[in-house]
Amino acid sequence: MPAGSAVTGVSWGALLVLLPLTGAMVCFLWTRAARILGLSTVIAVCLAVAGLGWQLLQEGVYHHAAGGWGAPLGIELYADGLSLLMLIATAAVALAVSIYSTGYFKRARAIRFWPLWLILLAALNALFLSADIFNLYVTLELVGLAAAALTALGGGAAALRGAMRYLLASLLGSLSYLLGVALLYHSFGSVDIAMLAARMESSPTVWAALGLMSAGLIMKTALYPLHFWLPPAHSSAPAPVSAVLSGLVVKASFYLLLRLWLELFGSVSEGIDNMLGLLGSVAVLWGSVQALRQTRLKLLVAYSTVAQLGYLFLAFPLAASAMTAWNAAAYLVISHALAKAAMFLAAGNLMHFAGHDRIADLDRMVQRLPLTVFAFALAGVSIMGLPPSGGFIGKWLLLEAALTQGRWDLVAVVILGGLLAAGYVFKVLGSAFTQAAVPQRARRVPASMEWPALLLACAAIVLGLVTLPVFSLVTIGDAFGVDEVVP
Amino acid sequence: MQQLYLALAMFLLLNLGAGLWRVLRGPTAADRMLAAQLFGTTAVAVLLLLAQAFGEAALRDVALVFALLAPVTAVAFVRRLWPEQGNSRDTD
Amino acid sequence: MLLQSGFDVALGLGLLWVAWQALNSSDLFKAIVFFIAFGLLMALAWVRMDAPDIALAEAAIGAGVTGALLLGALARLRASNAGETTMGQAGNGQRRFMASRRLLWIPLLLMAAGLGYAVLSLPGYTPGLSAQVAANLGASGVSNPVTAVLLNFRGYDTLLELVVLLLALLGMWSMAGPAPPPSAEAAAVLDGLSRFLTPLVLLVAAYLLWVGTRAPGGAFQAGSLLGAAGVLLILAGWRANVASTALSLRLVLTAGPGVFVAVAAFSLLMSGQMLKYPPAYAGILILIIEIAATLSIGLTLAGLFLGGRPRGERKSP
Amino acid sequence: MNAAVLYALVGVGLYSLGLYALIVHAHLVRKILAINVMGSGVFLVLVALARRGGEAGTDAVPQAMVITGIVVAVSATALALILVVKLAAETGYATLSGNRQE
Repeated sequence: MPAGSAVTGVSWGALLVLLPLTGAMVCFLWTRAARILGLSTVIAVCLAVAGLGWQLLQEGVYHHAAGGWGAPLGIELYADGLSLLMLIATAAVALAVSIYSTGYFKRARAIRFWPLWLILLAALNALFLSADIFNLYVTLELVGLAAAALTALGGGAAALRGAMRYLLASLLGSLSYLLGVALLYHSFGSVDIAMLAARMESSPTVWAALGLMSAGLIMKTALYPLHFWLPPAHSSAPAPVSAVLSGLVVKASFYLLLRLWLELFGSVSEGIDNMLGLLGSVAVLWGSVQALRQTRLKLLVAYSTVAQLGYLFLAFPLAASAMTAWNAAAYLVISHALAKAAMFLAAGNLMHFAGHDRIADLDRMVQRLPLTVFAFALAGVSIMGLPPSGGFIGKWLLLEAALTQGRWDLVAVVILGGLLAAGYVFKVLGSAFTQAAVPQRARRVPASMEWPALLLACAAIVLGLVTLPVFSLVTIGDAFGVDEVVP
Repeated sequence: MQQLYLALAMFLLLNLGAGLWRVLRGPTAADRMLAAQLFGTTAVAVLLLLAQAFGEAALRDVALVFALLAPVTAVAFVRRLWPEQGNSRDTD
Repeated sequence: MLLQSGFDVALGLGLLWVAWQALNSSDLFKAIVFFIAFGLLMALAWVRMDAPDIALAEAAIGAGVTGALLLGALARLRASNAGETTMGQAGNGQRRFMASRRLLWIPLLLMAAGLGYAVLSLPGYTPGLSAQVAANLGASGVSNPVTAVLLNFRGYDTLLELVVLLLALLGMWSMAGPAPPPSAEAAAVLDGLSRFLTPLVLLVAAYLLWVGTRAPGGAFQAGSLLGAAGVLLILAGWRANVASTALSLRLVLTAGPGVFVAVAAFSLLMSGQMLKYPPAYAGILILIIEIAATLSIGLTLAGLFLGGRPRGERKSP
Repeated sequence: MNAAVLYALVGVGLYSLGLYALIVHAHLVRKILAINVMGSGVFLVLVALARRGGEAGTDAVPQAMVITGIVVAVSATALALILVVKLAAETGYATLSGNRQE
């Protein structure tokens, strides 16, 4: 038996859920070894993602009928290129965050962190792999509760308040989504995405479901004006948790929105896409301006997330040149995941080192923590959209789609958003180079906290150099439903 | 016969309204809690009547669960809230 | 027929009215009592919709655990002077802001009307999945269709849902610190009541678990009853003599999801599909999972009511 | 209009009432009650609509989904309540805006 078939014979997708769940429970049971067990679980998950990738390249899309029943009675797991891309980004961020956490969380907090974090990882993987809209509801709740619990891990009034706000927003979002699921189930008698897509036809009930599900997911993705919960939650959580929240958790609901839009509602949603584009534009400009006005580093980075999430929604009104627009969205999702996680980890290092995150008082950080500042700068390059980063490719594709359709308003938004991003990134870097008025105490930052940030930032840059493999990956299973030639 | 059971259930449902009135008016927390307890008892009766009317045995299990668990909230009230506010009038 | 419609209309209006009171009563305690009453009416509504399984779950969780959770939280809020409504604390500006938000009912009424229209305009009756459930019930290992869906056809959902429950407890432990100390010694009546009631509740839980394979009932209902028994014992001042780190406690907490994951992994290994049971063993596998799940659910719910990590050193009668 | 549609409409009503209360009230326990009422409304829609074909149409799938949903709701409620309790112990307020330090 050749090595290839041994790899493709395993059901990697199911393992991607079961492995971290097992890891979480084992960490909970055997607290003394939580750190090493947790880290090994994450490494195992990375290997499983590699296995799934190999499987997809060999055999095309992945199907798994949980329970052996298959749709519509049972739950189907499904992975195509788009899911794989999300899983890879998740695994990459998860690995970096896990290594970072070994240094960041000390004993008592580490015991609490690892089980929660592994459950969150399992929930994210389950979400990216599910093809069943009710099962997706359960994974959404799992993601939301785990993320809220992790946010509160920091302790203190700000973190508790941020976690509470996030929990309420998240529950509201999932309940709206569930009401939509109820309407769809009773319209078409199934909760399997593929079956629903085949039976989909426009009706008032379907519009209501579309509105409810989109509104719920938009709330969870924090698109302006439903972003109010994001800055407090993302800025008050512990650094590795912030990285996961901004890098992955908001992307999960965006991914789901994209899936539903592409497969279910694409045919019935005339006109709404322009509204999403408008909200996205406002989010880009407003979020960037807010970021520019912040005096706290973590709040700045959190508002930057609000702005960058806005870019994702610019793809919707440009869907006429589908391949370019959706590729742009996919590229922005993963490059932002890597870059923003790197930024939050770097911010966490600066905070750990100086004991505060006031931007103006970042006392000559570039000499004291060169690796961290370099990581922040590299991540900033991708956030700004400068070549050769992943962010550059995403924004370039957006510009290209906007230009071919003559959408000058969106062109202006993309360019202006980039300039504003440059403004807030340089605001931080500028302070990092100058001497602060007050000399400060400093704490050593272990290498296990500096390198993950740098490697993630490098990955965000390298993403700009491997465009063709990424594009060919996304075409597996034809998630975007178009046969255009890759640009 | 079914009609009779249903009529009785309907009557008890309206009785619940009377209990709700007591919850609404109070005036003390203990009044409200006791009304809610009475409420539980009535619900048990409604469930038993419906079980009889529709020949659905499982409803008796539901009634059983209600009857068994009714004390739990009452005890929670007495043990956790009574000492400070049981007799005092609420801010209405 | 007329009587049935009358019953339904009265119940529906009652639900809306009680919900309104639960949400808008000026006094928080009153709101919670109305919410408990709301759970009761919901159980009656489930009965009217031929869903005795849900009625059981609603009765067990709503009457037992949720009410106790809310009252317990209210007591702790009062202890930190935060149990009142905010109106008293809010300044004038805050009040004006609230008043402007009350205009919100206009768009919400429009939304409700739109949703109502969507419900009314549903394209003709779709049979759903009842036919598939009936056709495959024989191979599922149980004869109660709801249990078959929960533990066989859509067992993956249930697996994740047990993880949600565990997650809630983990989240609570991670932020709450040790549980508040037990209140004063229970009076003789309460002590007697808990001694008398607990075995009964346990017995009914066992019955519901056993009957769940062929009639309404099952792991969730039984687990919620166990949880309610735990709540009662906690209220009576009873504490298990375990440190929060006790392995046996954590083993029981993870038993449900743990056994489920183990079955999933084993079936993945044997048949290549997770949670695919061989028909001959489906019944026994479901029973094993249900027993483990019942224990976990019960202990988790009781733990959630405890409001913190169990204390290790305290000893009680 | 048959009973199924009636209960579905009640479910929509509960969802809307809950949403109103969730936005209007500042006290976090009220917000949690609101979320629970909204959830009950959604569950009601999910199960009630399965019966609009008449007495014959008992569909076990939405019923199982609702049982899953109830357990999820209880977990979320418990987690939210402990957050409120901790927040009140920390700040003295059970609201998101109330604030003593800043």
